[in-house]
Amino acid sequence: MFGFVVAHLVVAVLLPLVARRSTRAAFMIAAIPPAAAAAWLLARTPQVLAGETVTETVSWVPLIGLDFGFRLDALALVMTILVCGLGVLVLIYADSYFARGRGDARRSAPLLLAFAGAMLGLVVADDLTTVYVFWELTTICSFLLVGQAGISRESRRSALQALMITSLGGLVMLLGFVVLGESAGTYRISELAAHPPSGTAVTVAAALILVGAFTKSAQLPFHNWLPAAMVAPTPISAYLHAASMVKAGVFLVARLGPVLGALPEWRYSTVAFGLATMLLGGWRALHEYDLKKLLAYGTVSQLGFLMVLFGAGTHDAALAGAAMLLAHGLFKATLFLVVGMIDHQAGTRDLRKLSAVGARQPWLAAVAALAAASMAGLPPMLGFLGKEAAFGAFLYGSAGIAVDVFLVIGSMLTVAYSLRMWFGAFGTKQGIAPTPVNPPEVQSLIPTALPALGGLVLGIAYPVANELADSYAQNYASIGKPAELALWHGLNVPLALSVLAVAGGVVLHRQRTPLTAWRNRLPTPLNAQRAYERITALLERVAVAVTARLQVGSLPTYLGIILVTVVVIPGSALVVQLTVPDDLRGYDNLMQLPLALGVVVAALAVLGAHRRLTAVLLVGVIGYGIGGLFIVDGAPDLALAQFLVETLTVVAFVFVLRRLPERFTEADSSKAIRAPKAIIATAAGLFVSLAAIGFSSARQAPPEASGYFITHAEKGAGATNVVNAIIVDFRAFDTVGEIAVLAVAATGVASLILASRHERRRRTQQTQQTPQPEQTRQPQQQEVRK
Amino acid sequence: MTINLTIAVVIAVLYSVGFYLLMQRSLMRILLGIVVLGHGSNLLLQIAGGPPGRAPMLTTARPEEMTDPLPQAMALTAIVITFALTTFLLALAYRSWSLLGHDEVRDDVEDRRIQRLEKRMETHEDSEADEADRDEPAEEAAR
Amino acid sequence: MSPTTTRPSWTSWDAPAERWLLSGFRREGQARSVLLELASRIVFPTVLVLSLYLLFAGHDRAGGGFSGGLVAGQAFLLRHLAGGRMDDSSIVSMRPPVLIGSGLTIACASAFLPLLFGGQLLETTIYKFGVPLLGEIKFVSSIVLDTGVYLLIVGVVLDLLRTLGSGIEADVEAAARGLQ
Amino acid sequence: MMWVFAVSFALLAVAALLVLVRMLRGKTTLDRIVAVDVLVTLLVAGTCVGMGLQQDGSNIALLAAFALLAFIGSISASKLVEKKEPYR
Amino acid sequence: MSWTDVFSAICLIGGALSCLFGAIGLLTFPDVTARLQAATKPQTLGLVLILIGTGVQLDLRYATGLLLVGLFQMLTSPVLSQLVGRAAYRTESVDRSTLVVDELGERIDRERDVR
Amino acid sequence: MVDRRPRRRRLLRRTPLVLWLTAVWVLLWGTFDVGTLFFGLVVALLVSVLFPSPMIRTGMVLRPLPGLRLVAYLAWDLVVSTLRVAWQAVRYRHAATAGIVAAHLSVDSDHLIAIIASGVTLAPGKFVLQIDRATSTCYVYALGFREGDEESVRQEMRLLERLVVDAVGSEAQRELVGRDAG
Amino acid sequence: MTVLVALPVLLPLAAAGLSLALGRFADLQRFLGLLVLGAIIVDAAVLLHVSDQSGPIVLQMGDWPAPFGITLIADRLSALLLVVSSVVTFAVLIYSIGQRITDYGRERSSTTFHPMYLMLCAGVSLAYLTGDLFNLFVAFEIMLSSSYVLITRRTTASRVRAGMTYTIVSLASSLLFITMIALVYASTGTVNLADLGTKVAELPHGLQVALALLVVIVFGVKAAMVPLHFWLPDSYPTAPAPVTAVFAGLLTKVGIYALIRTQTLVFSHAESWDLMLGIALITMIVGALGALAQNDLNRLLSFLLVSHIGYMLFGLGVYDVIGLTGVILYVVHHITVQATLFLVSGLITRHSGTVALTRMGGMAKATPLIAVLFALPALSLAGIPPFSGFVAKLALLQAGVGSGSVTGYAVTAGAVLTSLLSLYAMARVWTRAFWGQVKAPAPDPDPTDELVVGTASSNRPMLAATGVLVAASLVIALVAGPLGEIAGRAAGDLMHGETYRTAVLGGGSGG
Ligand code: NA
Ligand code: NA
Repeated sequence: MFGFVVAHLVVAVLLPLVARRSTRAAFMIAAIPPAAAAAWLLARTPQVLAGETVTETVSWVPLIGLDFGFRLDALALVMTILVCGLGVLVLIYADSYFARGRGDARRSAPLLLAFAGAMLGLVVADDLTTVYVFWELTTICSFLLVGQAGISRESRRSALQALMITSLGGLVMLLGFVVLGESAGTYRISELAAHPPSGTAVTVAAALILVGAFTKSAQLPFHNWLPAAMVAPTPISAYLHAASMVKAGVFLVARLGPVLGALPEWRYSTVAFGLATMLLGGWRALHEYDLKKLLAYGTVSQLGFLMVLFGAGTHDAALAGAAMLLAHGLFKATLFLVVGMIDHQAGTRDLRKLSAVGARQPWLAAVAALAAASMAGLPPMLGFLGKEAAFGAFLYGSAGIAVDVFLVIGSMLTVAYSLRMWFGAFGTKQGIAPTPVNPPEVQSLIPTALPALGGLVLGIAYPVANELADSYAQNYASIGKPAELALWHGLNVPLALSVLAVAGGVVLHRQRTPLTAWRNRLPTPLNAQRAYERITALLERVAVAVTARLQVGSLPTYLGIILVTVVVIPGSALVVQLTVPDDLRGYDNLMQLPLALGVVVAALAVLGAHRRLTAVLLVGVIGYGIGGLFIVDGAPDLALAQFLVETLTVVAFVFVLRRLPERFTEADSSKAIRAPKAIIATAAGLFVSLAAIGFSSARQAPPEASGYFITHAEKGAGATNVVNAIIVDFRAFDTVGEIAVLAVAATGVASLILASRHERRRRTQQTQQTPQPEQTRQPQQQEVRK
Repeated sequence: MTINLTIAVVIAVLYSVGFYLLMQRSLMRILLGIVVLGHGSNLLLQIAGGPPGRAPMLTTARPEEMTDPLPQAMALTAIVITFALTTFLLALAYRSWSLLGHDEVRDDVEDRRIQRLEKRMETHEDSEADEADRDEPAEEAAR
Repeated sequence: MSPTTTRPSWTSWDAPAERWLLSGFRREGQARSVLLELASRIVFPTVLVLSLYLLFAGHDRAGGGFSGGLVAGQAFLLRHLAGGRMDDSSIVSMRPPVLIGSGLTIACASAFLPLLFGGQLLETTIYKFGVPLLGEIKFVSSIVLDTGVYLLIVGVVLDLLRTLGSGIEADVEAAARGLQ
Repeated sequence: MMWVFAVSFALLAVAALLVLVRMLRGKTTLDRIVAVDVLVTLLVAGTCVGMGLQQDGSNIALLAAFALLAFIGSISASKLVEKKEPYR
Repeated sequence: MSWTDVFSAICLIGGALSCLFGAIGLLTFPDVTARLQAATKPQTLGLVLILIGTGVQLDLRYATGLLLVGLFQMLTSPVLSQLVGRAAYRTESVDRSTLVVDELGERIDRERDVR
Repeated sequence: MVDRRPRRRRLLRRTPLVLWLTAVWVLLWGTFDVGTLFFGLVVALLVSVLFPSPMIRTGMVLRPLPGLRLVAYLAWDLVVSTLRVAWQAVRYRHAATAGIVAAHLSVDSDHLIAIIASGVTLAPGKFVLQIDRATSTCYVYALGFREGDEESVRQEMRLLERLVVDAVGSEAQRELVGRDAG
Repeated sequence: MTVLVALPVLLPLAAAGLSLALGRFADLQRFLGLLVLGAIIVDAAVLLHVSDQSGPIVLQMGDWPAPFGITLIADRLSALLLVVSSVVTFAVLIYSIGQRITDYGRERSSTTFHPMYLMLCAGVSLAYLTGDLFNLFVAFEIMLSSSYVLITRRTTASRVRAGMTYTIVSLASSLLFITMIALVYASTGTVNLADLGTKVAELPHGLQVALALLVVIVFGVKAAMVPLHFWLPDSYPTAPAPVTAVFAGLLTKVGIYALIRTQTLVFSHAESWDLMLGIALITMIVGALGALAQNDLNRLLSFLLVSHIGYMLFGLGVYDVIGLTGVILYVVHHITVQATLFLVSGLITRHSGTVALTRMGGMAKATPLIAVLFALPALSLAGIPPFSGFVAKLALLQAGVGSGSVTGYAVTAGAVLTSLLSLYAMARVWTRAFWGQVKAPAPDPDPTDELVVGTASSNRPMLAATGVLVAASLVIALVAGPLGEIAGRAAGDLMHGETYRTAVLGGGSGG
């Protein structure tokens, strides 16, 4: 399985090379890997149905449990049919949909293939980290596919919205995975399912994971990215936003149902959010005029439905879920592709502008009708099987009844928008001129028709569908006798509910005009799109506000903050520890006193100096004073260096002062900021001083290193001056580094100072190169002189 | 091995003065602050070896009366490095002066721009949605 | 006295009549001083000798390549103060970057040198040999490192003179000419 | 002999502090330059006395270097003053 | 105390006193040029005396170096005096009220009038 | 007066410098043996060859006895002047007066003028504020100057000039100074 | 054998010296630089292999035993970082040569760039390899001083301020570093890191804490941890792309490295470290928010850099094997990716003539190669799988979840949020610069700044160098397994300082 996934990705990476020459070839080549994968996986169907599983593990970073674990089971198989099968069809369709050789086509072929690969990896994944890896890959692919060239602002915005919402979910889900994996000690889903973990951590993990599932599957309140993403080219919508990617969330819930389904929190939230989403999506779909938007809200609704089924955690619901999952993929793909063809030919997707398309394109209308029937849950479609099983799955307990009530209402909405969609697209409307359309190409019609036919075939051959769905549903315990998928169970409550749903849907469709009027009068308190925009705007504002307040751009402030940090953090730790050491002396050598006094006075005087040179000279006095202290301390080498360096420093300053103003510029002498600066500086200075006392009093013995240096200097280093021995031998490496710094600094000084010389030279060269009027005249003058 | 009070005071003053100068706008003052801090830290480094004694020269002093040579060697290195960097900063001050006509460290332009943006956002709270997508020229006009 | 009328300013009266230093004739008279030029003529080589003393005496007394180099640098500084721009003079034909670079290279090479004799990086070897008349001579291999340091420091100071010294002077002159 | 060194040190220290006062009071930059020069000379003298005290003269080169340094630093500073300030 | 000690003591204390007087002069004289007299020169004498005083105390081999220090000081201090004094005069830092006679100024004024 | 004699002669002319540098080396080491002397010579030669100064024929001749007399004079002047200035500092303080006197010198060579100016400047109380090299005039600043002291300052300068020329001047210069004095 | 440890330092130093001396021969300078940096890659790889197989390689300089002489030591951590860093420096050198900032157009004198660059490399290598606190200071100074020169080289009026901010803050922190060393020596009498491990433990507890915190601040400034980071976004963005790339890639990481090294070897923490975790959280969030507020691409990247420093502090704060493993992986990943992004930014700037995102557009179409070169590291930075950033992030998240402390959880959540914000920032760069219509180039403040835009007519070497680094980051992801093993072992070494200590103090010059 990993091989197929990699094959997808590798081919996708190389595909741009082909796409540059021929996009048709690119799409055809792109269809090969999913076709091969589908063939291989379908060949494993008997095995899978027999309860065997095909597993595969590719180790990536074992240390952190990051492996590619794959497992082909019934659920994976169902999803594979959708992902690979529809993938092939969409790729074939896309070739005829996109203008050949154009940018969108060149981009889409590799991206669609990469997406298919990621999706394939996701559905066969048996490892939480693997799930996440492919999950995010699909997010990125969808971002690029939705945005395309990002020419329109809307496309950029929608792509960004899809990216942000699904990545938010993905990341939260990752956190959930990590919590789950860390608390269970494994990331392998099959192992987790075999021994479901429990505890608070697991509950937290479940909640986090659900956020991921909800965002990806466009559940309330994260649903809005999905309709917005309809700016994408239709084949992409068909594949990503109907058949495969949006299923990922539902799939995840289905996949982790055996692991986390025992948690009531898991069940309640999936069912509650699912129902809400189902109703909201259906309701919104009833009021859309854009066919794609309509389908998109329909998808939202169906995803809610699926969420309910997979989240419920019972055998019957899971059975219905698996059937509906397959059914939805098949009919929604068809419907999107149909809309794509209409859009392509009619140039509009607005159902108010379309008229008599069905009359001109009967085949297309028929295919669409087939798919819409499945969507509405009419027999003998697969959709009917699923929906009926769903009604049956909740027929116990008061909570179940309540769920069923909502499901029926949701189904009514589904039927209603199915009708609206079909009549909107193909019906003949009064007062509207027939839309000019041509008969569809075969290359696009076949991929469009196949899924719808698939829905029909599976509906009729319901034992096959049952076997597929049941082998997944067996993961759950069933209440009472496990249900089966069948076209006819006899006259029972589910059948009645189905009839009720259809009837209600028809009524809703007929009453659409008053309904719309009523809806327009309703207040719209909750608008997810508005919320998203508000949140991003808030994010911007917070970002700007925080940054504007923190990043003030003022160097003194930055340094002040650093000093405050020094005082506050280590300073407080030090102050706690501080005691007056017993051996604290006033001075060690009387000569220290005048020198110290001189240094202190000069240092304080620097603060008050107005002339630059005065300040420099005072600093020089400090330096010489320090040199004196070095002599007193018995460090002649140091004193010598200090004196030499000090003189050179003064001279260097003087060199530069030749061009600077004599006095300091007093731009920042505002008294208000002087005091805090003084306080900070004093506190920091005191910190260092106290630290010096505290730290030096902590040492009791002279260091062994120095004793070693003293004993080894003459014999080992050939020097009686121990300091020199250290400098050129014991720690000669420091010296090498130190001269490197000197070399760097000198080079830097040269680079800075000579820059103006270079500039001057360049400027004069430029003036010489540009022919001056006088210069051009000169030769003539010379001639005259001759 | 505690350092004595006199030196502690010197260090406190040098560091305080250095830090204070460091927080100024005039590059020359900052530079002097760095030099003063350098003096303070070099003194601290040297004094970290212990109380005064004879120079660590085997020809003229007995080992037990010698000062610790290692901090001296390190302080020497530090002196050189501080010197090197001081001259560099000096050159930078000069370059700044010759490019800008002053030797002050002024505030960052881009940071100022964001502060202006923040002010504008505060005053137009209603138009959040528009500002969410800032790639519009309103901001460029402000530049 | 007639010559006064031809002279621009009394401040340049101090210029010596002879060329005591190699450089210095380019510089304006007002910065010159007979006393300084003559003094630096003597002090300059003396300080160089002092610097070499410090280099060689560093092993046993205060000094070393670093101090030596700095003192030598001060010698050149004196020349600069007395005589003006260094890059107009021919006393040192070496360019400071070359000097710095070779100093650094020598220092690094001295680190590798002991490897050739089976030692460790930066290991010091002490050679003692007797020379007739001169007595016993001690050669400590770390002097090579010290020499590298010395050269580098001299180069650095020369570079500072070239840049902070003459470079800025050139800028001042250019500014006076209105070029900057 | 100890007291001789002590007295010398004391005198030099007092002298240095007086010079420091001049350093602070100015009033011209040249005054300060002179003051710095004198301070260094006093430091050299003090070091010299210290050498006598310790009977260790191995580092006279130090003094030689100091004597030169004060000179060079002061010269460069005074040259700056000469250039900077207005001519008569 | 041996005779050398006495000699050394005289030199040391004399030198230190000389330095102190110089410092007093530096503090009290009215203008730069006058202070210069007090500042740099007594220091020279003081330093030389101290060098001698110390030199007597030390080994001969060390004492020789002190000679060098003295020479350096004598060589450089006049140069510095001249430069600083010159700078003082050029920058009008000389307090004119202290000058009884200024032949240099007179000549400069004369030549300026000629021009 | 730039020296244009052959190389060997020029090397010869460097001898005083080389000797001085060797002496410095030896004094610094403080060890008076052949080795030090040898290396001192090597160093001195190295320095004077690597960093040559222009050769200028000064015609300087060192005469030991007058030389000593000059040194003695300078030393004496140093001590006396120091005391005098100390007195001024204590007695007159801010009221101290001064004068700037032009002293014309007979000699017309950079080095002699420099030596004379240095000699005057070495001692406290007086220094050469400005040299007019073209006319060999030193403008001497004298502290503690009273009305009418001009001539004594000039006289002192002449005395120093004669001492210097006697000590190191060429015969021609001695004659010149003698004639001017006479 | 042990000589190999010193080569990454001494070779570039010597080469820098030669390069300075050879200032007039630009070709020789170039050749020398490439040769030496190439050699270091090989050397570093050998060091990594050997140290991983048979323990740390210790070189006692001058054959003086530790703690007396200076010890250079290549253990797993330092060797690993050395490998990554040397690859980055090599690639960036190619880029620089390609951009021709090395010789600044047609000017003959080109003495500065190559020597400074080599010095920088030497400093970085030394910082990784040294086992001595003071020598670490020297390493920092070599590295920083050359960075000062590089950032201010040929500086223009608009860029000089940035150079000042950078230089002054770095100098201030260097002075704090020296102060810290003085305090360390005053209290322990040693500067050998291995030796310090035992000596510091003998200090009173309060002093230990104060010292540890001071060390955090000293290295924190270099590593740009909030609130010590402000200088970074104000200064890095103005340098030429390759310079910023090396700074962003390496210099901050050296700070992190020093932080890790000292906090593990010298100080002992028994458990996860709440203060550090808190700093990590703030760093991540403040940096990410800063990035969102920017319109200047380089500044945006700089803020992201700050933000992601938070990740590394996070792992250090968790302070267990998995956390440190995460840090090491993150550092390795981030060095490569952050440098790459700045290089790409250079390409973008060169192409669009501006750094303002609002003035860019349509580059995905115009320059698809640059788009790809941007997208991959951008995704990696945002921690999107299967790129290198994800692996490192996952390890950190695991560490955070496993930390068992509330602070740990909070930081873990913050890390997730930061990841999202980083992705948002990157996506915005993408939507603004690469999508949309090509915009007419507006006059930039300093269009003549050749140093930023470059002067070369062909950018093929620049693309190639960037490509090499992108490939390197992919390789990191690909070999994340073995890399993770090494990092895990390195983290184990860090947690149990004995390996290091015996190698330095006990083993003499063995290895
Ligand atoms: Na030394
Ligand atoms: Na530890």
